[in-house]
Amino acid sequence: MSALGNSVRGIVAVAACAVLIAAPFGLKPYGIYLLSMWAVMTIAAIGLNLTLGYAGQISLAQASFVGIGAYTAAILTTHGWPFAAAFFLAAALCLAVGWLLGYPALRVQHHYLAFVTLAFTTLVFLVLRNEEWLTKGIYGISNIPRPAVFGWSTQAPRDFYFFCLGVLAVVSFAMWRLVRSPWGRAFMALRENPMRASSLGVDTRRYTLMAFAIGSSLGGLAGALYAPLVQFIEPTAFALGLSLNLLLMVIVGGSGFFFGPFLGALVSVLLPEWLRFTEGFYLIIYAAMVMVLMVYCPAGLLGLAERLLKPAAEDRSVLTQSDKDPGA
Amino acid sequence: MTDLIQLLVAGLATGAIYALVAVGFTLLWQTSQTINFAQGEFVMVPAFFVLAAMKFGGLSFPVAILVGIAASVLILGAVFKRLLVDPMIRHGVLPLVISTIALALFLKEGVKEFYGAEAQSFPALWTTTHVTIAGAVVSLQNLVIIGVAVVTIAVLQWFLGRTRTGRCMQATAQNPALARILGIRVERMILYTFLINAALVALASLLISPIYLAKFSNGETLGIVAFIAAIVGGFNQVRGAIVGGLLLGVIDNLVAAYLSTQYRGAIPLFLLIAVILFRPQGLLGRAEERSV
Amino acid sequence: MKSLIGAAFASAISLVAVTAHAQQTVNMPDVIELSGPGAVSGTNWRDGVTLAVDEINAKGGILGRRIVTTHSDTQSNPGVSRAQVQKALDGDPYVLLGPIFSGSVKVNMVLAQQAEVPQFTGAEAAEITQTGNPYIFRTSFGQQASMPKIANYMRDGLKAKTVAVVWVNNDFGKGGRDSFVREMGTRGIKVVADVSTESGQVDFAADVVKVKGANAEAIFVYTNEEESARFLREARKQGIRVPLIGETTLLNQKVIELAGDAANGVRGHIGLSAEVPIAAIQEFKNKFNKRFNYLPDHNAIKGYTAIYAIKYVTTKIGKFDRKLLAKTMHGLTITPAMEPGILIETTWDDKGDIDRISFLAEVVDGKQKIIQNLPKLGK
Amino acid sequence: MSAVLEVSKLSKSFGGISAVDDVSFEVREGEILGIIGPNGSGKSTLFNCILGQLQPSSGEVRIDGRSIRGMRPCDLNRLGVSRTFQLLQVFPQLSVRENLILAGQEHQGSMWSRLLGPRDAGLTPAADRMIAFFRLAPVADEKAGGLSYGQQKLLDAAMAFMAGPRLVLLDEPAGGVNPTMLADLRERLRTINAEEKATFVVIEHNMEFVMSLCTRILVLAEGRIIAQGAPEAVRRNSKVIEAYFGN
Repeated sequence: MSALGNSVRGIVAVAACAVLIAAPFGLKPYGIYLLSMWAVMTIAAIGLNLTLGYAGQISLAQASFVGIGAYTAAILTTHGWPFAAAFFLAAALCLAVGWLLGYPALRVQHHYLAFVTLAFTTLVFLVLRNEEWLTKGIYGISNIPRPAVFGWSTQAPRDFYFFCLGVLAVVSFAMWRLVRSPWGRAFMALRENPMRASSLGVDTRRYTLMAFAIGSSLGGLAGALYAPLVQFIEPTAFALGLSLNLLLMVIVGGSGFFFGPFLGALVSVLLPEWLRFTEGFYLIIYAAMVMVLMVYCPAGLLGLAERLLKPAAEDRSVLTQSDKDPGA
Repeated sequence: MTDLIQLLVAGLATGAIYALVAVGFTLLWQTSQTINFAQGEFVMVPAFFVLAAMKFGGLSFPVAILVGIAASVLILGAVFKRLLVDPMIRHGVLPLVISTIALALFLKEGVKEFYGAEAQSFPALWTTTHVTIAGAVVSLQNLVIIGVAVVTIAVLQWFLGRTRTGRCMQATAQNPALARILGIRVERMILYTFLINAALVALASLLISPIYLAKFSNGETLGIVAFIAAIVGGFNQVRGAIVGGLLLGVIDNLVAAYLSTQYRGAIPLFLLIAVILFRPQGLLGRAEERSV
Repeated sequence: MKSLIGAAFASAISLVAVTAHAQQTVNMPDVIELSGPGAVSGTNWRDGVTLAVDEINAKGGILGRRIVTTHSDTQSNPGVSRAQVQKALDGDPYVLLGPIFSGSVKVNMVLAQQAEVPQFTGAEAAEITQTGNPYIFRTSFGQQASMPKIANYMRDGLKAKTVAVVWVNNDFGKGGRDSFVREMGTRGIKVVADVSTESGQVDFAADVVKVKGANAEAIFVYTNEEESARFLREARKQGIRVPLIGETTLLNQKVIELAGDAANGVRGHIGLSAEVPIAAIQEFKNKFNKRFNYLPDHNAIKGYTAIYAIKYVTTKIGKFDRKLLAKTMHGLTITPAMEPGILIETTWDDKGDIDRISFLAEVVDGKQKIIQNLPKLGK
Repeated sequence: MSAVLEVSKLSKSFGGISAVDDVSFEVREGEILGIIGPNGSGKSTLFNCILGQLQPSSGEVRIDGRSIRGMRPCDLNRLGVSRTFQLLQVFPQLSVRENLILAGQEHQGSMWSRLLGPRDAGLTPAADRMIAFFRLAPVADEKAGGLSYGQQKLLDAAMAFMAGPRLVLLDEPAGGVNPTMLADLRERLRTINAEEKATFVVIEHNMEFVMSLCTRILVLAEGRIIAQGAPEAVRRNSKVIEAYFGN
């Protein structure tokens, strides 16, 4: 990205942080709840953005990792486990499952991969719904406690919001480091030209699995926060709908752009609420807006921003690249 | 034994519907790499065109049907391509996937707002009498559906394989660049596939609505099942779609009856994964066409 | 991007400011399923509420205050419903209406309790009223109340020894199925087939084959209307002769309309339905149909009567006092004589469960016919 | 001098048609071997077998005496085998410098040190040296996708040398490069060969280029070696002329 782009991104980032910290003091619990939901969804979307945006592996399974994470946290904490343990176990579990889900990606790409992961999401939903002995089935798990962090109780909405924001900050920093490390470079190489990457010693196989594993574990973290945020979980919340929604966040925000998920989650979580004054029409209008947005900036909001910042460069969106590549 | 026949016929009937929806999906994919996540809603909408034509237009059922089909072909075919597909086609699959997801929501909510959430009963095209085959009671409806689907797809096969336009469309699907060089009007051919898809979903809509009833949420499961059918049968194969569709319909019933009702949805998914991983060209697909 | 973020937050802030407590109005927000799987029930509930609110406002409101009701959609998703309830509570409401999905209710009844706001829910799941929450009130039978009535009929009416259960695998169907199976157990009736179906399922061939294979003496069907209709058709087709028993969702007008003659002979328990031959309810049905031109289901009646119950109690205590409202509701009986809008005599017990007379009905040539009145449990 | 690359009795056939047929040869350290031959003579197939992109039907390929059977391209690359491509194969979204760092990074330290270590894996100096060497300085921070064809060709070559390879396979390096830049490229290759002790195998159609660059030339026709030796010798070999121009 150009220096101009960087500076603008910097300014926006700082402004956003200021708003995020100040906001809860001006908001009622409802607004704070929405912001917390935004933070949680952003974490999940950041994970998907790594898998899809940077490494170019389409996944419609992110919802099931949010689900696995949420259920791990809910089941353990309602059985008296400390939240921290549940939190990291959720991430670890998703890391492992994500790694396994990566194997199909070594055989197939693009829409085929999309459908394998889509199938996975639905299978996980069926298990969550039907294995009542473990998940309480369709009844869901209620009264999920909110954690106390080093003696600081996050029971109150604002406290829990800051807890989510804290996790988001840590995750963002880690991701920032990751995509800027040689790994991030290798992921992008994987996305843009796996064959060339391999001829340069990039172990495409391992990086593909890694992209799935890390992306999924972030989904798990998001889930582990979702459970105590809503304090009730049931299987339908983690069905295909959420996966598509997370995909929407990544694409709308700008796939392969670091700040894409933040923006995408903003659109997906806040825009519908914002449109509620239109009563019954809010979802219709929301859908229409998404379509228009995609028509006018297929590379997502940040893709548009980038284009506006340097009009010289013709549109060469990350997506076009990742999709035109022959793949495995 | 009678049970088995019962299950098979019912399964085939449901499967025939999946097939009709899957074929259109396959066509769109072949010619324009469009993965239409609104395909299910496309089946839900035409029924409401017909109902609206009767309710607000005061038309008789047969006329309303024609109006409905025309409206579908125009809106779900031409307009859909113009407004959504064309602007995004250059930008790869994903933006289009997102907008069709949004379109699905748009259609669902639209129908719900303007026609109501209630399931609407839809006049049947024929009497709902039952016939007995080898002890199994089978509704005429089911047989008609199977018949119509098979005939339609046979005709489509013939059209694509034997007529000039059809062959041009196939050429377009297999190698647009070359087709263009050969002087085929690629754009028009792509448009045709969208119109055909719209006609097919309209047909499916008319066939199922008397049984499924017209309801805004009807598309939700249908679309996904159609995808699965298309891929299982062979993504690059019109013929494959009907095999995939029928197979899924039957499997669903057999699983529900003999294995588990709670996991009836799981088996097709395992089938899907297995096919993609070990035979990505689909059961009927030809290996060299696999676009992996 | 900055501007977008700014705008979004501005809106978020403005959102929380809606329905501020004006002097001459009373805020009664409704959080309900208007999209997603619950849309049909939610729409009925919303229209029932709207009808009652408009009637009352036309007559000058409650204690001279106009009722202000905003309907917020939960998308049938507990996470969203929590947000909407939070929003409603931020507006300092007098009471909270809805939701219907017990999952959603479980999320937010705690919030309402903390805010000490009485909540009138359409949920029927048993556990709702068993947490000792003094602010939750049902608007229809809980499953723990309706299932025993069916169970008794199974034992005494049908003298069935074995029964097959067909249920829809969502939070409505599963809850009903579990309470029913429990009741069967206590009455020594054997459940020989336990068939779960998907909501939105169209092909019931397999399910009917299973049920047939079980040779039960009776079949209990607990699915939503469209699915019930499809099941009935398939059952008729495959020549099932044993009695088909169900709840309102198996034999209300909608099902009969959709299933045709296949519905004839179906019997079941009707807690509350637009078909019961009570003048007040028929009158309501016509009003509703005239206004929204479709036939109301039991959810419409739930919403309608909830509003009138609130009106009655508030007028009775003579002020807008949430705690007092909740206290008064417990153990209260409202008869049509006291408040015509209640349509049918209703009692709320100390847990917020309700008690009404209910009916056993049978579908006889396309019409629902009441074959027996079941007295209130309390009597 | 020991053999860096040994190809022995290598055959590869596709559905009965043999593209490479019982080919054996060695490349010694520091050599620049040119492989020429008419189209369809099996050059590329041979390349792909040596690079692990294709599994040979029979025969063996050894790098420094080590069989490469079952090795993936990335494993080979870590053994010091690198390549350039006939068609442009750079990473368009990455800057020139990033492309070069990528080309070197997988040879630096462990997986974990690459995650936790410095962003450039300490390769910026090396990359900049390479940039200077191939005269790419003006475009060092441009996205590779925006470069001219010739520049991308240079970048492609530069990437192949980033990791200080033992053996470099160049697939038509001269293809589509203008004469001045070509001379330039030849000089660069010579220098690297001399300074880095790198061994080259070159597939090329441009006779001038091959003859002037290579120390030894190997001629393929219909999958077989029909001649090999010093450029001059090969130039005069009648079999070669026949193979190219028929009789």
